[in-house]
This record gives sequence, structure tokens and C-alpha cells, in this order.
Amino acid sequence: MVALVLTTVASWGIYALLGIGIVLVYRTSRVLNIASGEMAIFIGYVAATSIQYGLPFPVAVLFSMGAATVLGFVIFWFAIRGVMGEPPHVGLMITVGIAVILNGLMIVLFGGGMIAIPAGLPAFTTIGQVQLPTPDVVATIGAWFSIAVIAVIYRLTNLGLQMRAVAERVTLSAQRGLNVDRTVALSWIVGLLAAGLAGVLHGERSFVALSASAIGISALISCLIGGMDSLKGVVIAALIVAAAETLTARYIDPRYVLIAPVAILLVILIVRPWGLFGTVEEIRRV
Amino acid sequence: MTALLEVEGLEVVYGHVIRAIQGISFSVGEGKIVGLVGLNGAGKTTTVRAISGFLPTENVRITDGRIRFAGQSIARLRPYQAARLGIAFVPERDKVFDTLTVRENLEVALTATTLRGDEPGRCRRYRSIKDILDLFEALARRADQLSVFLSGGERQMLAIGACLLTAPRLLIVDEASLGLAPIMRRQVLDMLAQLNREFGLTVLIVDQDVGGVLSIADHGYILENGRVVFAGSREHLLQHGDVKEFYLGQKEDRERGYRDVKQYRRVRRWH
Amino acid sequence: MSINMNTQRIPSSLPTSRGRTIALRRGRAQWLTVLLGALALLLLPGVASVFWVHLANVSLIAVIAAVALNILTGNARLVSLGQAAFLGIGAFTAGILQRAYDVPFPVALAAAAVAGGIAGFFIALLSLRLRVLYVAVTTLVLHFTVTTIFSFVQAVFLDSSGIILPLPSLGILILKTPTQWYYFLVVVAAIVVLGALNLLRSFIGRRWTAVGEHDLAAEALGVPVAKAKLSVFAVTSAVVAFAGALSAYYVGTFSFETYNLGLAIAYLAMIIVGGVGSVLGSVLGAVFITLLPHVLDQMFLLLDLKIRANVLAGIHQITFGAMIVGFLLFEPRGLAELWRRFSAAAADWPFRYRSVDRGNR
Amino acid sequence: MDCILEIEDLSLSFGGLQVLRNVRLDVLRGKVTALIGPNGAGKTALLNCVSGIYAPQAGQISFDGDNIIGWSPERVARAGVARSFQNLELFPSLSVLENLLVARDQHFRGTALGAAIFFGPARRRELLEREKVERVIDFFELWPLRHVRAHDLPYGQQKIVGFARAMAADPKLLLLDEPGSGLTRDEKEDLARFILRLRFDWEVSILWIEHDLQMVSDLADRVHVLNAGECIASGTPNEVKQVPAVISAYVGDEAIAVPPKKSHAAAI
Repeated sequence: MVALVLTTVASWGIYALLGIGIVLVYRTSRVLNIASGEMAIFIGYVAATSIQYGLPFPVAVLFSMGAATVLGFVIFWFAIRGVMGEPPHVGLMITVGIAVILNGLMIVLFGGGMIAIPAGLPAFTTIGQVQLPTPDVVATIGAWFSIAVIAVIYRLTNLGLQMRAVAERVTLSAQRGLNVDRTVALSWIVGLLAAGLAGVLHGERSFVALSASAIGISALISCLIGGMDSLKGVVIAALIVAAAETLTARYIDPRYVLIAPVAILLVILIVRPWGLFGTVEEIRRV
Repeated sequence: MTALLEVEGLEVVYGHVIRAIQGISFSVGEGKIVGLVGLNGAGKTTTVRAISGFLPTENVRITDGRIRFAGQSIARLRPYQAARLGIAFVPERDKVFDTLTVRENLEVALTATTLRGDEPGRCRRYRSIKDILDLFEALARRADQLSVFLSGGERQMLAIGACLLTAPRLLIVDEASLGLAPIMRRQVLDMLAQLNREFGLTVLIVDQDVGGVLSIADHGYILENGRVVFAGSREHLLQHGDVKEFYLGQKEDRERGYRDVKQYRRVRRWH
Repeated sequence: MSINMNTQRIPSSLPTSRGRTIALRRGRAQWLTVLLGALALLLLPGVASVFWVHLANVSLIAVIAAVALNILTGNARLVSLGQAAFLGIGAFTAGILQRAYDVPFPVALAAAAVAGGIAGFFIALLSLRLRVLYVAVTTLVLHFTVTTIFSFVQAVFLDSSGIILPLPSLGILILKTPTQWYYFLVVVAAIVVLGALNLLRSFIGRRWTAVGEHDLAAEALGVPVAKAKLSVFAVTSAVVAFAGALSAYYVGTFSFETYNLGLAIAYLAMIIVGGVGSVLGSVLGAVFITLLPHVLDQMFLLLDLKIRANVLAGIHQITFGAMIVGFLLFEPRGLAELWRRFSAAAADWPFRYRSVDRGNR
Repeated sequence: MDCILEIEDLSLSFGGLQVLRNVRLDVLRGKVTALIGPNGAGKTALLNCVSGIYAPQAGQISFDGDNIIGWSPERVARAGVARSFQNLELFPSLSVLENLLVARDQHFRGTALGAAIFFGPARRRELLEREKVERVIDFFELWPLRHVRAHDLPYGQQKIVGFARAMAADPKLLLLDEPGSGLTRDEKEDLARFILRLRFDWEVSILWIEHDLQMVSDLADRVHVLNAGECIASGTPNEVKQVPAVISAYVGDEAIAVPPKKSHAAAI
């Protein structure tokens, strides 16, 4: 029972982190990132491979975060920058292309097999009377710490204010002297860092593999259930998705985990198409 | 007397085939108000977009000509770089951030622009949010409200206020009067004239209301089909027979009403 | 000194024949192009090897499905990531009917189309209140739901290794060799392409485009928006499912693993590379994307590079992705636009630009 | 008097924002009725209520004897109300001709299959509607623009096409949302000519939002003035101009602040 709760909490953190990355880049660049799962697993592979080459876990994480920064910048600079201001479906299809490229790269560069990311810690942590699997604990702590950092940046700093300005009107922000490319690039880098960390933590809990990019779908579903314009909504919706998946896997069949969140999403789309915490305007705009 | 902004032989091609601007030249003198006026599709908006650096991002290319601002070529600058040189721009629509509060709107302008050096001629009168809120009392009352609730006039104030915070050398106002009631139109123009008078702020007004613009501008350029067809000082343009007939709707000093259907069919002349 | 005659107010040519202006093709040059194209299509099996005829067949099936997807995504602006699911619905409907009742080939095809249409109708019903991005995600959700159902159905009711279909026959004609298939598919694809062109110049096509571009304006003009969305989804999905059944019969066997997200993305790549919202573009894109991996393989063979099969799959994916991103960035209107610009430049030559005050067209 | 449209006690609010407050106005059959008022007075919201896009909280809108409150935009349009939009809601990738034909959508019958075959009745209907649209093209002098994509037209022509598209639906009541805004004197004169000819030759009833007071007083038979969601005056243009509330509403509340007179030259 405790294990079940912890599994839910850990995947909740991972989905929320990934979802926040999606919402962040969606708000600044109006691009719905369908490739977030691939991005996460790609960075996960970087971490896994560098551990295979002998780097210790913390260094490998740092190294993969560096890779995420570079990847975020490259994706923004070479793909997203050109479609800013285009109708929303163009950005969506660009990320579809990016997902395919990343998938191909994972096969070519890393072989596409299953690799674990061992943290090199004992298998169980004992807190008080309870024994908990360490990987889940690490994933939970890592995810929630990062979510807190991102929230602070977004709400309290100038960068956050500029991101919110760009999120609303790109042209006007530039006319006010704001370097839009830089702001959006930063938001993509933050998005990629979030995604990458989610991928690494996911790998640390179980393993990275091509099929693991399905976490991106779960995160996307969380975003839609929560509403695309609300960070709070995503975090709450991620809990719903994580719980639904864990319960399906435990009591029905692990092969059909995606069915439960999909069913919830369908209900939400019928009753409240703009998401639990989204605003109605949001849906009129897209 | 040097020109602050100089455009020479500007040529712009849209979508590979259509030549929207066919060699426009004009200049804006330091401390003057200059009007760029003309029909829709005459190329006004394209011209100001070229100045503020927005063209290369679209399917539009500048194929010829020079744009110089304070002696420096700016044709290849990106929008934010142009803004940081002191070119402030009040766009035609979408001029404020609806989802931010009034105060945050001004804050964005303040954080976005780093004031550079001591270039002369930058209007440094307004440095803090408080200065702007003092200037526009209507805004001060709603400082912490979302700007989506502002009226048309208040939005215009907020936009101009945010521009003033960026210490502008040149204020470009695109279609200040569009969608505003006549009295508001007058007030916006008067306010621009006053900013110019009091602080020597250089203003470029882009508009279609020739009469309104010429009432405050020192110089005017009238565009048609991507070319400058009339140019000159206010007095010159106001007395020019063709300008009177085709842009001000007066003929032989008589206002022409919209009911004189007979007069509507005619051949438009150039020069 | 120049004098503008203000030509816009003067009718420079009154319409003499209104039929002419709704005709699909105008002028002899265009008829000639069509005739030459048709001739080339007819002669292809005579000059190409069996392998290339096979590829032509695969392309023709892709053309049918891509034309439909392009109407949905390009004209009605409903981005669909559920293409693979609809193809699969067609294949599974035909397969199950074949297996259970041994229905003849044409009946199976018709049933596949009906099943696809019904599925499309329900997806449209779900997405009536949604906007572009949400529709895309709804179709993505559909994809996962339907493929899960496929795997379940296949494992429980059919062979888990794959379903084998018999050789199809049309009356006395049995479709066996690639060449026989080729002529059959050319006719079917031509009918679909013509039908699409006709639809797009009729009130139905205008309605779909109008609703896709400004649903509120369309509604205020009296266009039944819900009906338009439902019908575009139903009609195009029916055609896609039909193509799915055709493809299953052509290959002779199918399995749920065929209908993965990669297939849906390949179809998106087709319409993007070919040209969004253009029938010609769908045809060009379908052929291009179908041939691309084979051309790549041939190239590697020529260069004598030994590449492991799974790395090769990776390279194919990277090329697909790069095509999608590249065309969206640099030529969003695709091969069709390149073709149009080429012919326009040829017509305007030696002038490089057209003037602003363009004359009567 | 014979009214084609009567609005009584109409109220509309979004969230806490009261957009229309007990508005009462009417449109005379075969006459040009103008609706003026400062920005944010609720003019477009009123039009949206009439065409069924917004659902007002209270009030009655009767069009030609039917209460059309609660009707869908599509149903209102089919009943004979056509409108143009302020922000040029043309269909950008369709040609001018196709844009106008979309407005005739309600006269088409048939299935997608028939349209795909495009032979027999489908083709005949297409040609028939084409003839009707040609009349509108003649009227608005759009001859050279038939096959130009709406996206490629200059702004002024897009406005005229938007107007023409509304007329192509052959409406009993035409709603025009600021057709003149952003047009030049020259283009406005064209617009004036079209409005006058519609009123006298085609005998269409028009409800017309406009900012240009000169144009309104020259062309309109009747004017309603809206301010802050309330109808503050109705009458002929000359009567309305005399009403003190109108003068203060049009001039007053929204005044923009002007920088203080003191010289700040030293601060530059």
C-alpha cells in the first residue's frame, strides 16, 4: 500500500515536471510540444550512457543537464524560431518532426535499447518505521524541488515577467525593447531542463527505452486535463493521471495503463474542454 | 539641422513577386513631427515595419534602399535592437498586454530596455513607473487592474506611457486614431503635439487621416501605391489643390458631403 | 508625370462564359500536362521493374489516404494524428468481415469505408467544441485507444501473429500481380483525386474551408458549422479507412503493429512536404514520402555502406523528421508551391516581380 | 412605424462586466439606421446579440415578428440577417468569388457524394448561384478581383469584399460593423455610394455602426447613440446632435489626460 502511494507520488512529480515544461514553452511560444517525452528520454539516454562510461551519478546528471541546455537552445534556434507567430498547428507539426528526429537519433546514437540509470544508492531507505525504495524517494525529491525552483522563477523574477509578456504578445514585447528570441530561448531551455530531469528521474526509477517516451503522452494529457494556461492545473492534473495509471497497472493490466488517463481526458474534453483550471478565453485563442 | 531618421529609396518585395514599396524616400528631422499618410495598402505600415525591424521575420524582403537612424544604418537590426536605440513604437492594435496589470505593463517596458550611454536627444523625463502614473491620472486609479479592462483611450495612454519609459528618441505612432471617437482622436493628436513641444520629442505619425495629421505635423509625406506622391511642409500640403480635393475632401473651399453621388465617379490624377 | 487610369473600376473583361470559371482545368497547356501525365502513368509498368511497380502501388494507396487527410487537415484545418488509427479501422473491419463471413472484396472495402466514416463522425462529435490543438490531441488519444483495442482484438479473436487475407477479386478479374493491382489502383486513385478536386470547388468544399478558417464568420453567414465539421471528418475518414482496407488486401496480411504513431506521422509528413491544402500537393507528397526510404536505401547500396537494419530505421526517421521541420520552416506550402512558383516564374519571364496593381486575372 | 428589428430591454454581461443595460432600439424597414457611440459602448456586443453569437441575459429581440433570442447564429442568418465584421473575417485562402459563394451556402442542397461527382443538379445549382453572385460582384464593382485570394487583397478592398459577402446572402436586414473604419476618404465615398444604392435601389434595411459623424449625418435616416451599454438618444441625425447627453458622452468621459503645461525641457 505504501509502495503504491509512493509510486503514484513519484510519477506525479515526473509528470508534473514534464507538464510544467510543456505549459511553459506553450505559453511563451504558442507551440504545443508533443515531443516532450522523446526529449526527456533522449536526455535520459545521455545520462545513462555517461554512467556506462564511468561517470558517477551526480556528475552524469549535471552532464545531461548541460546536454539539455544545448538541446533546448538548438531546438529553439533551428526549429521553433522560424514558426513563432504562425498558426498553432504549424508549431505542433514542427514538434512532431522533432519527435521523429529525436527518436531516430536515439536509435542511431544509443541503440534504442533498455538502459537503467543507477544512482548508486542502497535499494531501500528507512524513514522511521517504513522501508521505502530509494529510487522513488530520489525521484520525488528531485522532481518537487525542481518544480519549486521553476515556480519561483516564473512568478517572482523579471525573467518570469518577461516570459508572461512574451506569452501574450510577441510583437509588442519586441517593440518595447525585449529580446524575444532570448526570452523564448530561455523558456525552451527551462522546458528542456525540466523534461530532461524528468527523463533522468524516470530512468533512475526504472529504465530508459524508446517506449518510455510514453511519459510524454501522460504529461500532455495532464496538461490538457489541467488546462494549458495554468501551472497549478497541470500539477493537480498530473496527480490524477499518475493515480489513474498506477491503479490501472495494479488492478487491471499494465499493458493498458494509458486507457485510464485517456478516459478521464475524454470526459474532461466533453464537459470542460478548456481543462479543469484553464480559462475559456484560452480555448478561443487556439 | 540634421535628420534623425532618413529613408532613401526603400524597396520592399512581398512573397517573391509583389513589390509593395517602390522606392520611398523621406526624412524625419530632430525635434519635428512628421506625418506619413496615405490610403490603405499605400505602404505606410510596411514602411514603419521596415524601420522597426519587423520585415525580415516575414515573407518580405527589403531589396533596395537605406534606412539610417542618427547616422547609423538600421535596416538589418532586429526589433528589440531598434527599440533599444530609442525608437519607440505604438502599434495600431494590440498595444498593451491584456493579461498583465497596468503596473506590470510599465514594468515590462522598464526591464526590457537597458538605457545606453548618454546619447543626446533621448527623452529622459520619465524614468519610473510613478512618473507615468503621475502623468496619467486615469491610469494611476487603475494601476493594479488587469489592462484588459481599460477603455480605448486608457489603452492609448498606457501604450504611450510605456513608450516614454524606454527613453525614446523617436516615437512612431501607427494609426493613433483608428477606432477612436473623433474627440478622442483630437486629444491623442494634441497630446503628441504637446510632448513634442515640451520635450522636443521627435514624432512620426502614420495615419490615414490626412487632415488630422497635417493639423499638428511640421512635414508630411503622402504615399500611394508604394510611392511618395506628395511631400512638403504643412502649409505647402494644405494649400495644394490635389491634396485638398482627394485627401481632405474639400473642393473650392467647400466641404463635400457623402450624398453627392454624382461626384464619386472620376479619374484620380497624380501630380 | 504619370496618369493612373484607375483600372480597378473599369470592367476590363465581362464574364463571357461562367462555366469556364468553375472548370477544373483552363487552357490547352494544362490539358496537355494532364494528358502527358496520364500517358506516363499508363506506360509505367512497361518500363519499370516489378519492385518499382510495387512501390508505385504503395504510393497510389498513400495518395488516396493523403488526399483525404489533406482535405481534413489542410482545408478544414483539423489536424489529425489519428491517420494510422483510421487506416487500421479499415483494415480490421475488412479483415474481420473476411474472416467471419467471407464477404467479397468490394463489400469488404465498402464496409471499411462505412466503419471509418462512423468512427470519424464520433471523433468529430467529440471535438465539436474544441479548437485546433485540442482536436489534434483528441485524435492522438483516439490513436492510442484504437491501437490498444486492435492489439486486444487481434490477440483474442484473430491470429496474434497477423491476419492473412485472400487474393481479392472483382467479378472475374483477380488482382494478383503488381501490374494488375497497379492498373486497378491507378483508376481508384484517379477517381479519388478527381472527387477531391470536385468537392473542393463545390459548396461542400467551400463550407469546409470556411469553417476551418473562421468558424464564427461562417456561422454568421448561415453555414451549418457542426454539420460541416461532422461531414468533413466522416467523409475523409471513410476514404482513409477505405485506403487502409485496400492496403491490407494489397499486402495480403496485416497486424496491429503496422498502425503505429510512425505511420500517422509519415502521413503528416506527406501533406506537409507536398503542400498543405492542395490536392496536387497530397499526390506529390505521398509519392515523395513513400519513395524516400527506398531511395535512401538504394543510395546506401550504391555507396556500398554496410548499415545495420535498426540504424537504417533510425536514419529513415531522422530524414522524415528533417523533411517535416525543413518544409515547415522554409517552404510551408510544400512541393505544390515550388511547382506553382516555377510555372508562374516561367509565365512572367523575363520580369522578376509583378507590380502591386495587378491586372485582371 | 414599420420596424424590421425591435430590441427591448436588452441586457448583457460577462462575468461582472455589464456590457449592455436595458437597451431599447429599432431598425426601420428599408431605411438606414446608424448606431454610434464611443469605444467600449457595446455597439459590437449589440450586433453580436442580434446575430446570435452572444446570449443576452434579458430582453427581447424581434426580427420580422419572430423573437430571435436564443437562436443560433446559423438560424438567424438563414432567417435573413447578414452581417459584416469589424476585423475582416474573410476566409483568407478562398478567392473573392468563393467568399461570396459561401454566403449563398444556405441555398445549396446535396450530399458530399453528389458534390464529388459534380454533375447534373450539383453543377446546375453551382451555376445558378454563380449568376446570383455575379450580380453582387457587378454591384460592388469587384470584376477584376473575382479570382484573387482574399488574403492577397489590400485592406480597403477586403472591407468592401466583407460588405459584398454579407450582401451576397440576400438579406432582409444587413448589419454592418464599422465598414468605414480604416478606410480613406476615397474608399469611404465608395462605401457611401454602395449604402445609398442599397437603400434606394435594393431596399435593404441596414443597421450600421460607424464612427465618422459626417458620414452618419449625411447617410443615415435614423441614429441611435449608445454609451456605456445604454441607449442615450434616438432620432434623425440632426435631432441627435442637439441632445446634450450625446455631446457630453461623445466628448466627455473618455477624455485622455494631457501632460501638464509646465515645461520640462530641462529634464530631457
